[in-house]
Amino acid sequence: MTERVVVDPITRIEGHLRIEAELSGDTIIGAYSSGTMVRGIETILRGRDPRDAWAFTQRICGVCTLVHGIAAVRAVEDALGYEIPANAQLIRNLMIGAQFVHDHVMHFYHLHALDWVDIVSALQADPKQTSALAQSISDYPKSSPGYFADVQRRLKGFVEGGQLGIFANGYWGHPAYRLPAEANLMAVAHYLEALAWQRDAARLLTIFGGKNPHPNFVVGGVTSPIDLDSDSALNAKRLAQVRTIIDGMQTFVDQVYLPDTLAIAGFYKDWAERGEGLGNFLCYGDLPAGAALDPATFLFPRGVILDRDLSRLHDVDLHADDEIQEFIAHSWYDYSAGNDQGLHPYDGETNLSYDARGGVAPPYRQLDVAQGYSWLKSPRWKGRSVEVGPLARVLMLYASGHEQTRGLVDSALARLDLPVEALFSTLGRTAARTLETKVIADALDGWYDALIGNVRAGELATFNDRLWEPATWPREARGAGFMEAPRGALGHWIVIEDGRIANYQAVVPSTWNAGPRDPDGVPGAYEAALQDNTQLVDAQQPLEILRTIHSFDPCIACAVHLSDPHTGESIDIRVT
Amino acid sequence: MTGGSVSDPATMPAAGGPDWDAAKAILNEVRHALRHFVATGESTLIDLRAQPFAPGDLERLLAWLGRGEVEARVEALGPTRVWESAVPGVWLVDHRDGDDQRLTLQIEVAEFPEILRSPAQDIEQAVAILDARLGAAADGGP
Amino acid sequence: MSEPSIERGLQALRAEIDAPVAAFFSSCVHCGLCAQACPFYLETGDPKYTPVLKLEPLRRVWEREFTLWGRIKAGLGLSPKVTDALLAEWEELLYDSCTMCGRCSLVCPVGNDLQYMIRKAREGMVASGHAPEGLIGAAVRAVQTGSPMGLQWKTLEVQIRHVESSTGLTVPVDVPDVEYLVLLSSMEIINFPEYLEAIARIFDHAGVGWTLSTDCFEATNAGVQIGSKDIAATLVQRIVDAAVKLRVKNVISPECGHAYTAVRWEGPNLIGRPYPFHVYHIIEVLDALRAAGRLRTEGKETDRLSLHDPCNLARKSGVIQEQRNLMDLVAENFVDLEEHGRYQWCCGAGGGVSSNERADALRRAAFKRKKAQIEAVEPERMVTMCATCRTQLEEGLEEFNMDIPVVGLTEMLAEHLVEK
Amino acid sequence: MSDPMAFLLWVKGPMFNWALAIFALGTLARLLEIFLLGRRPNYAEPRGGEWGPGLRTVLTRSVADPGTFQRAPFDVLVGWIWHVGFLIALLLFIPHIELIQALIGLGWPGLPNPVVDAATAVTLVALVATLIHRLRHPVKRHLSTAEDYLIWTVTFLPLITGYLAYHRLIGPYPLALGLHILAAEIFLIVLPFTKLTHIFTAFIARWYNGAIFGRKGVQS
Amino acid sequence: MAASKTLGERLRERGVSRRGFLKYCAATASLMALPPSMAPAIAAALERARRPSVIWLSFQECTGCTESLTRSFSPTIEDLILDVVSLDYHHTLQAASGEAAERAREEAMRAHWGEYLLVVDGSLPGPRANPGYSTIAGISNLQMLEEALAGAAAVIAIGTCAAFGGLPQARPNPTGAVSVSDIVTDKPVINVPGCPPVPMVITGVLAQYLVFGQLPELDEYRRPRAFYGQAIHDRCYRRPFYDKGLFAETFDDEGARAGWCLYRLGCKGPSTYNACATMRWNGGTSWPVEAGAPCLGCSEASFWDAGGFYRALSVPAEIDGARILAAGAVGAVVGGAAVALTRRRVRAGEQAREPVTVDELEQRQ
Repeated sequence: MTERVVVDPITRIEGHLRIEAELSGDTIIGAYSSGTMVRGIETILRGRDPRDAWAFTQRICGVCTLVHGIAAVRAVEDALGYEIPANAQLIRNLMIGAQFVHDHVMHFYHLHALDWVDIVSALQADPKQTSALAQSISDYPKSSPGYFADVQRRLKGFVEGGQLGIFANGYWGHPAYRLPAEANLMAVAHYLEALAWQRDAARLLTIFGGKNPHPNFVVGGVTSPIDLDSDSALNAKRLAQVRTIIDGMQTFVDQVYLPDTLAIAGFYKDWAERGEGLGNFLCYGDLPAGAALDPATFLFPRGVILDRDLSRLHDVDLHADDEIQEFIAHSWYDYSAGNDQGLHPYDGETNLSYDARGGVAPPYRQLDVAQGYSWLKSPRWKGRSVEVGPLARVLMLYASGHEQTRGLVDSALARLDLPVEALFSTLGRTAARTLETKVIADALDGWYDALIGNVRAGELATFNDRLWEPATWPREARGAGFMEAPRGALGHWIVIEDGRIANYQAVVPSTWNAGPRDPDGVPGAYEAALQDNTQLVDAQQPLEILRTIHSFDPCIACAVHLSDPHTGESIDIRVT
Repeated sequence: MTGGSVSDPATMPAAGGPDWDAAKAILNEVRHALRHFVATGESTLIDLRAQPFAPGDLERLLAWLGRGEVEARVEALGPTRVWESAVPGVWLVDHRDGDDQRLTLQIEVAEFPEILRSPAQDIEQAVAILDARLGAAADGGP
Repeated sequence: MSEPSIERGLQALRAEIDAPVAAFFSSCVHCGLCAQACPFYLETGDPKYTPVLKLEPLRRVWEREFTLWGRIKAGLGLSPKVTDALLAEWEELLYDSCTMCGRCSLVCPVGNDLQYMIRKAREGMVASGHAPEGLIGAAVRAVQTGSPMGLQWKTLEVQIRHVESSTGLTVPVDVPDVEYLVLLSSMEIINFPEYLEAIARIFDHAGVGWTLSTDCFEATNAGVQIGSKDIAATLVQRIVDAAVKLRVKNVISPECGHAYTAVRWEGPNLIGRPYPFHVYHIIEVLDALRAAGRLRTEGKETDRLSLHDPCNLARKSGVIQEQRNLMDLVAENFVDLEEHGRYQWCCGAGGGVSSNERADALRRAAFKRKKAQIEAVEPERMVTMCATCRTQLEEGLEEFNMDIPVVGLTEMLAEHLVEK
Repeated sequence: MSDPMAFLLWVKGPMFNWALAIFALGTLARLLEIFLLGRRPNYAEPRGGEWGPGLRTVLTRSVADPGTFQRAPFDVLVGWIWHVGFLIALLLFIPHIELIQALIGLGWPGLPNPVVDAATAVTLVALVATLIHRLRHPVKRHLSTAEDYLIWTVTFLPLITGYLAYHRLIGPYPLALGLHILAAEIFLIVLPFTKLTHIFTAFIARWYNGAIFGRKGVQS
Repeated sequence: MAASKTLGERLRERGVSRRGFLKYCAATASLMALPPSMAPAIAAALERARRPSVIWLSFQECTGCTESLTRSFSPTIEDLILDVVSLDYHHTLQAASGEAAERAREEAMRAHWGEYLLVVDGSLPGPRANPGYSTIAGISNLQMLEEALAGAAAVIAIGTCAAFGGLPQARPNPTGAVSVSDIVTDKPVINVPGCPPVPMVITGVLAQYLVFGQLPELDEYRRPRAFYGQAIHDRCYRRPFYDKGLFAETFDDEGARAGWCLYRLGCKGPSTYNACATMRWNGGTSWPVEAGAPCLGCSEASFWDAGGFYRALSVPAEIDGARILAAGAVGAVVGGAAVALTRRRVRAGEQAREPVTVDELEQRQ
């Protein structure tokens, strides 16, 4: 006799995710991940100017707010063979890096921390001891007893006010919360601290892209020109501001994020043994050293790890027909050539088919998991279900011998007294996110210095107008734009005909991770991870499900595909 | 323009040119406010955050207004810095939050800025506060 | 043979419409500037004499029948028809108040050649029976007698004798294979017999071989004036026949404006083929002789002279500098009117107006423009080279009691020839 | 259509295509209507050419002869002023150049906006003066038909709406801009079916005029 | 319930001085784009203001609006959720998940029936669309919105998707997405468009509701005039270059570096009503035009379908060359046909024309 536990909405994520888990006793034996919202962006993109695509795709997600913009301009640039100036690539690297740091910190404190930190417990903490704890793990200056007492007073006033707001109905007091009150108070303080910090960190994207969320990009380079003599361009003052922001990021990562992660992890070492799932990992690689998008120069290497085998890295070809494919066996879509086959994204289709493919009419209690149960597709690499994201990247870095990563991983494992296999877990995933943040935060220096070096040398170009006009394009072109997004490997595939988008497909990190089962019944990464050694202390308060799911940092709006106007499902309602 | 005591014209940014247009409008507003103040004694507040400044415009405006003799710092929900410009009666009030992020930047045309005035309700309680402190001092015994 | 009728008129109008007409009507924006070029409007102040308005019948036919949009409008009843009443009303506008001087064609800002279209519009008027009596009479006489004034060869013969006796020269008649066939106009023969004498003396002086033809001496063309290409063609054919018969190289049009444009520009098209000879106005011939040094003159007129350019000669045929060259040869106190050459003002008599008694009042009114021009320059005598213009000038100046005699240029030239 | 933005998108989108299509259709039809009528052969011995004088007249007829200028200085001056002003606003305003470039791929430098703005203002005044003149001058009043007032209106509307939109005197801007574009579209639609065709045919007419006169050796 | 404490009381409890409170009010006035002289009125109102319950529903959205909210410098997100409002339901920020989250929503609705502020981001599949296109806890967006609406005092539609339909509604609107205003008929709606809205505009609107307890003055799109009263173009520091006719032609030419107007690069500033040019983004750091990016027009309805982002505003949305060419061809055919008829008429006229003879004339005479 199995019991079905439904968690919907999964909160503190981007988008609309539903998890249905089958319990045998207190153990999860089957899990189903469902994206429950669809918009149809790929369909909307058809027929439009490829140069505009970034703005549309960027609105796939406002959290990892730049990744789809970058992937889209890269897809167009790949299709056209469009080279961009070295400065533009460096600025994009800085923006990507800043996005990583910003996104990972926010994920940790604002989306993930409440799975590990009991806010209410913080009220019982002694600010002096909290101060001592904070000072023992970091040099961060905001660590006085008075500081923590202030935070506690504010929290107390808030809780006593009776309106708990966003903290209402948390699983406070759940036995799975194991932090002492002082650590909880420190984490609450840093929750608030990180909210303030992220506002500053976000400014880097604003300087280069005009706003955050949703900064601006342009095919062929970046929008912001460099001119030290101009008030209106990237000048010395602006560049100094960038330096200050990078310093602020690095300080916070070194003195708050990294120490907090290790400190909290120390109380949850049992989570190093559960939540692994697939054991297959995929990276497209990213962050080139030069002007060209050359995988040989990437900070994050490209490759696939299968079955935990770090000794063998498989290469990835984004253009090959038989490598990356998407399946819809359990998705609410139709493929014109049959619903059991996989399609390479160049040939991808997204025909909405909710009712016919097993969608249950709302309001519903339970999905029909035997049929379609998600708006997500199931991407596969050479037929394999793989995990993407920070853990995949850190494993790639580790496996390919990246020195800093090896040092970070080894010292963290040593500090926690855990074997290297501990990486393949919920805890490993969360720790990997922190470690790669440190790698990227430090790498910002190199890109910044290279940019300054170019400017000093009088190399100012930020945009290449050679292929700007669609009249200069071939009649037909196709390209793949890829990047490592904070949540993992992201690819956009574009087919251009007569200067217009003929087909557009995005295969995003959360589709890899959160996708439903494929035609062979092989689960996606979420599903596999939940099925891996997860026991629920209290089925009414499935905190454990949240921990593992949040360790992936879900971004569901990203993951959901779009519809095709050729199907009968398409509805055009316009109210004016 | 606004009077004789502004900074040395040689160091002033050149008037004219598109970058300067927004600042010129502000200076005009300040001039009206000053006249109004002289005529009626009513003060005026101008919120500089709502102006469409070009990059560098604000700096130029502040440089143009210059520094007078008075500066003050108020600690209330983060620092507020107050200084008189080189034009008497024209004050700059820079409200910042605890992270030293600017909340507003105002020009206040007045004898002195409102934020420096002790709140009347606080003064009402002043004697009580002083008594309490005296009492504390007596208890503790210096 | 049917009666003249509205239907025949419309058919005639349809036959006249071509690309220029369509371009012209498409372009008119009713700016009214053509009125400022028309002596009839300027001197009467009546806006109905605005030139482009005189074309309304032709315009309606074009719009209703030659534009898709107009056909739609006509189908919807939004485009008025051309009726017999309309044509009757327009008879005065097309004949009495227009000398086809072409000045409006030269000032229209959009480039409409209004005179070109007036000429075409008159075809429809004739065919529908709306031509003025005076012009009909002239046309009938011209066809039936060879002269619009009914003049006979024998009358001319008397003139010839007179010239021969007074000059001692022989006037060649029906001499074949000479250089020039000289044509005359009836009005010259009657009013200005000096002309023939002048020609005889000059050609003798210059040693030019010429002849008159007993088959055809009349150069004028009442068919062109009334606006009937059939009649005009008949008259032109007579000239061509005479010239061919005598095998002359050139035909000389006399001191008459419309005769020249009729023979020179319309003639070949009326008969549908090019001429086997050239056509010159007498002034052109004289200037060519001057240029060749074949005219030797002595003495110059000393009084203040001015010049009236006939519209047909100057504006409509480009003969402008020639007469000035000749004036310079024989006059030392020559002064041009302010607007002259292609911008000269019409005397008010051309285009058949002088043959149309009904139009007398308008003709005299239109002359006031010329009068004002002459007054501005204050000449002692006027010189011209068109019998119609000369008659109009003489009558008009007399009417206004202006003591300014009018002389023909050819005669004046003849008087200054060096005696052999 | 109560939504100004939807209105703007409509006039910028489908309506623009329709207007342009009707304009192209109408104008081509009109031009063919004219050209294919042809001319009859001319057998008279020419004294001058046709092409040269024709093209010359296309240009020279833009300038009034001195006598006409003296007799009708208002017509000449004001006519010039608003034609030139209209062309400046139409062809030298940067946003219009962008539009033309997008349509036909040809662009050229524009004028600073204040210059275009001043030209537009002068043009508006000149057009109003033209209308008053038309209503008061005996010849023009006599000549004028409803069509003349219609084309005055469709000429005036794009200018006034453009002026109001530029100065943001009516709001919201999408409405103002939409009205301006709509006015321009009405102009385009009306053009082939009214005497606004003179924008094209005047040059044809001038050429014929110059050619007819030129053949006779007269410079017209 | 202690929830009834006013903001003035809460601030004083936190040790905020009267002077600090005055400063807070000055900042609040600035935030709401009100004249600084309004500060005393704001102070008086804030003394009485209570934390309103806010229920925030996220439908077909990207979380960009929430992310934007977190970037607000004044009031900060911390101040907002701790002091200004009681954010009782918000997917991205709330601790609770699943059933517990839904319970929080239901409890808040019950406790504050008729008083809570309903905030929506994202569009939603309309009444005629398949409800399965977007569900939360198995409930369709439409049903959830309608239930929440019943007890709401007012609705704030945050972001262009909620306000105008936004990206999901872009051609061809595959999911039948509609805006909040399309559904709400009997409740006040404030639209706060932008993709996303300027952070401080979101908090400013919430603060305004808190301070004055009523809706701000709205324009015809139900946008607060204080923030959407002027077009980007009218407040743009690059406007003088537009007026001088100085334009950047590409993203890295002399003009781009000198900060010339971006009109030719497709800037939609003239038709876009938003506060970017004055409030700017991320604590006044910059804004798109300052970063060399033409304004996309993201706070306007239908901006996704308003033509290419790099097409100048004056350029038609979609030039249908084929249609125009076809029309031209039809024109040629029609013209040709008309002419063929006409020419026949001319020839017929020539043939039908009867020569006029003198005899006829004479008869008439």
